Amino acid sequence: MSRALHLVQAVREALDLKLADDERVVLLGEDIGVNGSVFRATDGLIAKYGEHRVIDTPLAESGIIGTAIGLALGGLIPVVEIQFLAFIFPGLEQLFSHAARMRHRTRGQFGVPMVIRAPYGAGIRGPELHSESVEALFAHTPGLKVVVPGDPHDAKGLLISAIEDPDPVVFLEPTRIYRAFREAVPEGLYRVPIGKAKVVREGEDLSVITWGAMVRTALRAAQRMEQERGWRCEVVDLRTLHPVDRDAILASVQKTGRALVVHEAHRTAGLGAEIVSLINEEALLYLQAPIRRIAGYDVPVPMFAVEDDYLPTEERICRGIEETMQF
Amino acid sequence: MSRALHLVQAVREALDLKLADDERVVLLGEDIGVNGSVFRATDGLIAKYGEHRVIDTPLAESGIIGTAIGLALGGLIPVVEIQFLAFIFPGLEQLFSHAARMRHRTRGQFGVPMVIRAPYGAGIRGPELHSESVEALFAHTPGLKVVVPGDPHDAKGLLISAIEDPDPVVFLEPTRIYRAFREAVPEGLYRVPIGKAKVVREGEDLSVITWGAMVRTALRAAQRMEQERGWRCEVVDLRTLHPVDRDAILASVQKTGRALVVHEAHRTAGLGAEIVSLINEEALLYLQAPIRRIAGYDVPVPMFAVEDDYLPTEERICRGIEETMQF
Amino acid sequence: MLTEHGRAQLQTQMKAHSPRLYEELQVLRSDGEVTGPIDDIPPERMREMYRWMVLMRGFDKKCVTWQRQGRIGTYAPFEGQEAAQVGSALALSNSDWMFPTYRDHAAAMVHGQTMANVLLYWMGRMEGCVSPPGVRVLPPCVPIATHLLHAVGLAFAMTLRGERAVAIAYFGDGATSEGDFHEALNFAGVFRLPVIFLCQNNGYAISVPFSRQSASRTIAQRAVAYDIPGVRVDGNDVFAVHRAVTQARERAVAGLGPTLIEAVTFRYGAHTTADDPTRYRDQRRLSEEWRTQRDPIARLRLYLERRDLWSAREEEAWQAEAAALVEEAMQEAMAAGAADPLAMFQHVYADEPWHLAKQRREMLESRGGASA
Amino acid sequence: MLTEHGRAQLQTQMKAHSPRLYEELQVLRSDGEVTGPIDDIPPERMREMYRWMVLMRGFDKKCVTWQRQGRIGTYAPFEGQEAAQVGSALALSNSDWMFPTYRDHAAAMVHGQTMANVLLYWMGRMEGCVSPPGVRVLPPCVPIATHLLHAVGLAFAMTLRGERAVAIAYFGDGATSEGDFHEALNFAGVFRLPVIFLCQNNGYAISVPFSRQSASRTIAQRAVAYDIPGVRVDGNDVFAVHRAVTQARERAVAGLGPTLIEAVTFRYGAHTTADDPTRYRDQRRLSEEWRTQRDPIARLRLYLERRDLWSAREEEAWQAEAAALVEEAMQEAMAAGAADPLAMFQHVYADEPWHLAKQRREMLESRGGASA
Ligand SMILES: Cc1ncc(C[n+]2csc(CCOP(=O)(O)OP(=O)(O)O)c2C)c(N)n1
Ligand SMILES: Cc1ncc(C[n+]2csc(CCOP(=O)(O)OP(=O)(O)O)c2C)c(N)n1
Ligand SMILES: [Mg+2]
Ligand SMILES: [Mg+2]
Repeated sequence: MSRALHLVQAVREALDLKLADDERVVLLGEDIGVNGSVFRATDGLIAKYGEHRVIDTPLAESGIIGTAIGLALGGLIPVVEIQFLAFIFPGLEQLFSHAARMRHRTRGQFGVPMVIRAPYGAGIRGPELHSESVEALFAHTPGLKVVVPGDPHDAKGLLISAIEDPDPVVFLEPTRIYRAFREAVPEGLYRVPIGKAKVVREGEDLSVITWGAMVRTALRAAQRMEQERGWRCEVVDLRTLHPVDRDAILASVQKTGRALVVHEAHRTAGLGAEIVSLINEEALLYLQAPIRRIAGYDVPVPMFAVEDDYLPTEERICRGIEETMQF
Repeated sequence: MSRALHLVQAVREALDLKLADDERVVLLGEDIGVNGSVFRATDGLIAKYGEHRVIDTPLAESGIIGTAIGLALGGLIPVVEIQFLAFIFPGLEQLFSHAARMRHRTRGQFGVPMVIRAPYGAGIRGPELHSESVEALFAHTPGLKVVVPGDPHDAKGLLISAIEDPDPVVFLEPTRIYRAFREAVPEGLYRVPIGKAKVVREGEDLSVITWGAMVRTALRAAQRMEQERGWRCEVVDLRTLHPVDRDAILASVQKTGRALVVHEAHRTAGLGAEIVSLINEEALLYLQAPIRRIAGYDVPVPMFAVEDDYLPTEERICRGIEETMQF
Repeated sequence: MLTEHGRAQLQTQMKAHSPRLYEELQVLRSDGEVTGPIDDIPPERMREMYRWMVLMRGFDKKCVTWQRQGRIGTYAPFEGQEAAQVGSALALSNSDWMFPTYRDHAAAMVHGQTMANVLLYWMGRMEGCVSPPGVRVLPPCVPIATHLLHAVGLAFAMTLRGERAVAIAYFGDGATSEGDFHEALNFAGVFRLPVIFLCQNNGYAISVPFSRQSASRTIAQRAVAYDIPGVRVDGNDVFAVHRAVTQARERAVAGLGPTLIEAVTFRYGAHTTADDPTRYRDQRRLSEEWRTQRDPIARLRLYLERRDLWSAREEEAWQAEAAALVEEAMQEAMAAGAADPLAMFQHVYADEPWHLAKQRREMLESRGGASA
Repeated sequence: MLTEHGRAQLQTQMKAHSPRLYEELQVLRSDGEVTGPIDDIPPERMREMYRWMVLMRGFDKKCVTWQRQGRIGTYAPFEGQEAAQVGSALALSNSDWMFPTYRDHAAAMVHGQTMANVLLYWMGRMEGCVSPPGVRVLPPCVPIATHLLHAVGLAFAMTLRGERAVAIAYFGDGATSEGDFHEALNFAGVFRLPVIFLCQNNGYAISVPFSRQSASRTIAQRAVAYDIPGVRVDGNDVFAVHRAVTQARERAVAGLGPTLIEAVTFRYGAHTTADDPTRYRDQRRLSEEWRTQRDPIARLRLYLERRDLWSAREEEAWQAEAAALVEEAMQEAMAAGAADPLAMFQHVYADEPWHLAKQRREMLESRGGASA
């Protein structure tokens, strides 16, 4: 059985089911208890599982992540909510210096199974620092996994996988598509595997590699290019940003010979560069054109009056496709 | 007049000269006063300029960077020392959310002219977390500049430029070459421009693009390849990691048609990926082989018993050159 | 199990914390009666306080309406906290530097920020972060507690240069849980800097009540950890707030270092217009209680009225004036026209590097403009 | 200028902090005389304390020598701090979790970490981070103050599961300036967790003296900020430390929450073997003073001797035993053989992802091995 759910509802359902399924799972974060989190991702869970499973914490992100590490060392499975991604910055030391390194330095003696969920990305007219997209920071940190769902179905299945993963997973939830559309989501527990990309649109002419809220924008651009130009673009939703699904990326590019990477994070040293490099290293001879990156500009994410201009638009993606096709 | 100085002495001299030259310059950090900093980079400066110019702070990196932002807003030019690069993690929020964004959000009303110096990198048998190389984090942050000197001459000239720069500069000092060799360093104030790379070895067959302590390793590999194979590798010391010297990179690669990027940071989402992508985008047709990245492995920098195996070695660089030349 | 000795020792320790630290200083009672010295505030100043509070409340209410109408974006209201903000800001000198949060626009405007800029800010315009020439107000700080350190640094700069002024940082009760709060107070204490840490304890950090936020009964007592003075005042008592800040300022400019002030108050409304307070508190009852029993404006009116410093006619004029000023500010903000997307490429650095020039051209082209 | 009123108020406030909080609890004086109750420590326990301290000092001195000889890397000595570490660790139960820093290997070894592992750690070997099965000791924490939060989380986990044990975090005076210190104490207070925060105030954070580190006269008084008990003890008095930790532990397992303990002590030597203390303090004089007037081992010997619990012959035997154990540990560490570089690819994740498998093969090939 499945019902049409928003992405944020799918997230909530995954949390609900894992709280019921595994008593080691605890949630912690700011305003996740009685308030049900600012986006309602934990709505009703405190009533159902009590304040020992759904823990409202003081306002201190290093405190939250550090405490979660201790909880994990103590045999629990903490699922942390950071209210908006940029507010993870005060907790980066805990993440980089401890969560990511504990298993390695203790030679497997202590793992830190935990999930850090954070709403992220621009496009919802949020205040300053409510729209950042800094996934590259985590992908550059060995020991972390980075997951971004692009639709409600994957949100639920990936989050369940993340909670069951023995290693720390940074789970980024694109606010722009929290309630942008509904999709059929199966009831009950199911897993979408970490490390596997998904081809959301098949095509032979060009591969658009993207994730998160950009998947929808890329799909629209691909449709338009097919209508206007007859080019069939494949759209790959990466879903796991680290470690990436090398095989899926290479398979697509070897088929199409052309690629475009689309992400809303800043372009320079963004994750797009890693994907370009991977293709360069492993499939250079298949390439018929340079791989362009359509990304957020290298400016601080501006305040919301112009955030839509900061974000990659359908227009920009189409231009990128045209340039790549006509190279 | 110039004397042979170690890199760390060149750093100290730049600080000394700017303290004398501009009374707005103040240094702050842990153990930089009476102790002269753990690597002696500020040796004797408190005696010369007093504790109002050379400020020993409490042990709190967010405190240090946040205070420095306030000092800069108040018209001073703070030069912060972070004792080892990984200890900047607790201060990343101040750097990312404020230092990097202040000019932009206030539309130029408030700049934050400051320098954050940090010894970095592996190879000196340091304890855990004394050997990280996370320059990519800063390069991904609009509003920051990132500078890494590869030799004593540049260390002095670049640091002077950084202190005179109106924007926040992250200035990374490779500990491995702090005292590895001496080089002629001119007396007095001089500038090495930020944003300009340096060709440290000319060649026609392949471009090795690198920075910091890896410049020396790359040079040795290039020499060996010339001796053993007769290949002439050009070695480009990037010096500024953000914004990179696009023209220098492209000029070299357009000449050689082959490139290798060498850095000691982790490979995935490291800055090497950005350089590969830049070349891919702007000079793909010149390429005769994929650009390989010889980088630190994607593992937490291990403890020192095996750190030399973590770092790119002359051996690994030579293999990379061979594979690229024989592609 | 606790040993006998252990229990006794613990009790002594708990008592050792002076009750003084938990006392809430009050001058102006809710019924308009005065219970402490107020000689330092001349009558004209009191009327000024009143007018400012009336204006600020008018502004705040209007913003909530405008947000509903979609004329501005998500907005953080401060209704109920006017005394804390106006009373403190009026105790400052022009040479003092102010570091407000997203909820402190009343304080910012008293200190010289324009109403139009505040509106622009909430319209998602970067222009709203700018303050008029000579006005020492930093833009609203969003990441909690981080700006306390900026105030510390600015106070440090003034000290190093021999300027006699202070830096004041505004923040909430939730902010006292962040590490930066601790680091800031410690730095200010170690270097004896002229900083005023002004906490508006409105009892909630979004949904989290103070009892859950903090392990301490008060915020003022946290000053003990730094051997600096901590003061707890009735934050809805504009005289008490004004006096606490005046005294803290005196100490600061006299070189005696920082002060932590806890102003106990309450926000009548939601955390922001995106928040629904009924989810986490008995909003109607609490809000009504504070409004009717502890309102900062009402009590000052009672006081002024009894001393013939207030009249219904004046009130009407002031209310009208407030409405006009607020409307005018909106006109001014709207006059800024549509936001220019290309402006996002400005001021990333003092000079534009090659990659931004290139990206700027890309935007221009993708918008159908000519390459510049 | 400060008004009359302002000055008076300030003075009252400063006095309000109870002097009790600044008192240093002591049981065993430097001259070996006892000034407080010690009934809780049986004679055999006292001799055990002594033997541990002798062993630890022997280990520490040997490590400094080995570092000079290049047999181990940079090393952080704890000589002078034996009572704080041994006294506290002996007050714990096996079920308690310990979170040490880079200077707390004495505490770690008392709690069950092996000497060989400690040596491996300082030889730059990741194996040194592992503790024997069942031993609840985390690896040394390098980034200052971060592990206080891990202790909080572990205590939280125990509380949630109904386990009756504590988590203890060791840290230095410098650590109390970091934001994580504050966040940890606040969390522990809010959730009333069974955590012992054990600060060894050795007066210096590398070169920075405590007076410059902190705005407060003591560390214990910082407990006031969280309404939790704070205790200041003579950290070179093994009885006092033991008692403070025992009581804190009792409170914790009784569900009464965390305790902050400040153990005042001194490191005789350098911060690490890479440090030169003569640069920042009168090292010879200070070190001599503490050694001759406040040594933790000497005073316990005096006490034991007077009660016939010590003899020169036994001392000799213990010293010899210590030397042998330390030498044995080095043999054991050396038996680990050369470090395997390929091991760095293990345990990055529970399962090896494709990119690490590939990088591992690259390393193997570049070392001339066959691809695996
Ligand atoms: C570092 C950080 N974490 C989380 C947030 C999200 N957030 C915004 S306001 C707020 C509550 C602040 O409460 P308080 O300090 O009491 O101030 P108030 O809003 O009550 O004025 C939170 C959690 C943030 N802005 N910054
Ligand atoms: C976050 C962080 N900043 C800086 C350092 C470098 N560092 C190592 S030990 C030390 C001093 C610590 O002093 P204290 O807490 O008093 O402990 P002690 O060494 O005296 O035992 C410093 C600054 C670090 N390890 N971590
Ligand atoms: Mg509040
Ligand atoms: Mg110390």
